[in-house]
Amino acid sequence: MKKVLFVVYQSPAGSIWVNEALRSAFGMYGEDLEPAILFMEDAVIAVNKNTHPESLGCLSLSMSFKYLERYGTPVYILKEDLEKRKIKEEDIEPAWKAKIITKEELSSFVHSFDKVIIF
Amino acid sequence: MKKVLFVVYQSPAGSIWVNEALRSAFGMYGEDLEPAILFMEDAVIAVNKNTHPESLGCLSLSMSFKYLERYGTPVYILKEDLEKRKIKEEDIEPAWKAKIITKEELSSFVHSFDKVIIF
Amino acid sequence: MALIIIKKSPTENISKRMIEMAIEGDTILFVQDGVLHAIDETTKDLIKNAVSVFVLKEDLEARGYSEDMSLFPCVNYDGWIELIEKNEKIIS
Amino acid sequence: MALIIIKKSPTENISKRMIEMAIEGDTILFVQDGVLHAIDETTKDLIKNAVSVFVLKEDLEARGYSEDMSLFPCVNYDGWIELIEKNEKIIS
Amino acid sequence: MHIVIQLNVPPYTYEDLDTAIHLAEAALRKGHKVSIFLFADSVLSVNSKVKPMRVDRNIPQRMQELSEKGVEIHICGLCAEYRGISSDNTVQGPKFSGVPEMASLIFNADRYVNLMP
Amino acid sequence: MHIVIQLNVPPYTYEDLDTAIHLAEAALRKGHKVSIFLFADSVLSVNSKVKPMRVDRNIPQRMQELSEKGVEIHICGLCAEYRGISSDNTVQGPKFSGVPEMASLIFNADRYVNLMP
Repeated sequence: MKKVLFVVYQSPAGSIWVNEALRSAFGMYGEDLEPAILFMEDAVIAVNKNTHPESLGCLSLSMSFKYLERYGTPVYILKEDLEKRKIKEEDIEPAWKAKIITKEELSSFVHSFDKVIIF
Repeated sequence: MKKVLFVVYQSPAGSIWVNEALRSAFGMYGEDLEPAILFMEDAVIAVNKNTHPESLGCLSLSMSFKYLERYGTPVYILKEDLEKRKIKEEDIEPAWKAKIITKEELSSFVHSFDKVIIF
Repeated sequence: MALIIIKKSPTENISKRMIEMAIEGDTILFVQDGVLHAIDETTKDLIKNAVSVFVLKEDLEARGYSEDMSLFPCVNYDGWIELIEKNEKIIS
Repeated sequence: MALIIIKKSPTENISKRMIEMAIEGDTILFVQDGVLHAIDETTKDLIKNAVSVFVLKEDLEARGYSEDMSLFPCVNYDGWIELIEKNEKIIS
Repeated sequence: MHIVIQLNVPPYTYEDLDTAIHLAEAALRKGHKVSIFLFADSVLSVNSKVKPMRVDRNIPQRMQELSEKGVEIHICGLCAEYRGISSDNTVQGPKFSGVPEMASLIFNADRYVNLMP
Repeated sequence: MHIVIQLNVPPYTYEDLDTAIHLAEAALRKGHKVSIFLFADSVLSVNSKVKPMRVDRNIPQRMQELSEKGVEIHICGLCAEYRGISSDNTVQGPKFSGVPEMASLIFNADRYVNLMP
């Protein structure tokens, strides 16, 4: 079973990449692949329950997040990036069981995957 | 006579913005407008005579630069950005009579224009 | 007096360079991912005296932040238009 | 062992974050505006021990720099393919 | 007042078209004249062949509606040719122009707002 | 070896298509099988209606030539619909696919190179 990490780093309200990375990740279940998502830099804004791009008329994140829960895709979030953007752990949807990793763990974490695709 | 400053900040080999900003600037001569160009950040790479995006198969800067000389459009370049990217004054085409401005002068410089458009 | 509209995130250098362009009497408006400057204390160090700073409420809230988390006062789109009306010189 | 391909300029945070992802035995290849890391001494401080670093010659030269100005050795497109052949794990 | 908004990046991928639509509507409500200049990849926002998902907004349609409300929409012609956009596949309203019209807008309009790339 | 290159940003505006074309050609010269996966705005690179200036390269034509040389070019279908791209306006060779094909390429190919947005 190959493990594939999708990394998102751009803001979820200013750009489509969070939705596109999640959509790509879910596609992996059609093969013998095990996807996971890492939110870093501005993309951590996506994990805040209060974030609503649809209030700008943009595409909502809710459809992607519904599938995230349904599939139980593992979610990882970079601690320092959350802190810098003032997002607290209680702002994150508990159903995701997101794992918070530190900057120090980042390099060994990304190396635990067979493929790493950055969006 | 309204003065219009076109600021470019992105790399001329990785993106089209230097060519697009120059093309826009030349269009100003059709009206009673006085254009000027400021190169800052990675865009300063464009002023280096040794830069050749066409060697990658990309659109050359030479057509834009030919018009720059023909029209005598004023060219300004940020000193600190040149230095950071190891570009020497002798690497710059002398025919442009480019003026090198410092980071400290930047804010008063941009305020000497009626319109400032950043590409 | 100019209105400087900043749409880029603090993760991109150019956004800081645009903040530094402001002089006394200018107004800075943070929009799009530029609103992230408004929840980052280091932004204050970049802003000169007598520069007014505003944040587009819609873009701030869409990114999960309430007005009281912002270091600077908010305006809505109508307020943005008012800033445009007031400033003939726009840097953006 | 992984090949990390970095295409973004030092003006964007993510490029530094990708340099930090490298561990012993990894190879970093700078391409596109990423080659600007190769003329910036501060890059060396970000690179860990036993990480190999290469620069795509075509992208470096197109931006006005000769090979001898680069802090790291160059490869051409054929060399890039060789790095791809050698590294099953690619971070990009 | 005549307010111009210049756009440079592609619709959907980034937020600029959405920002511009909201800003134009706010300006119209206040009685201003609004023009939009579509430059570089932003010309894709008036492509009539765009088919967004049902749950998503239809940006080309929103642009046509803005045009019906009196917003003048200019398409940079050379940018359009580079992106396969012609009169065959644009929504009704926007017109093809170019850098001379950009100059004319900069010269004649009261305000020029650029959303940089 | 089977090498896949994924692209995400628009042609001409940024360098990625040029990078990918050079890289694909180098891989072909070494006898590798090459596939290109066009995602997001990179789907514009196979638009047959693109008309670049004469002094500039014709990227859609270059893509068709790559395809003739045996490079498999995949277009993300949903991305294409969002950008007005359909079988009516694509060069010959590339085929419409989607995320399932992306998964299949990731699973089956030897190498997967992404040029991030």
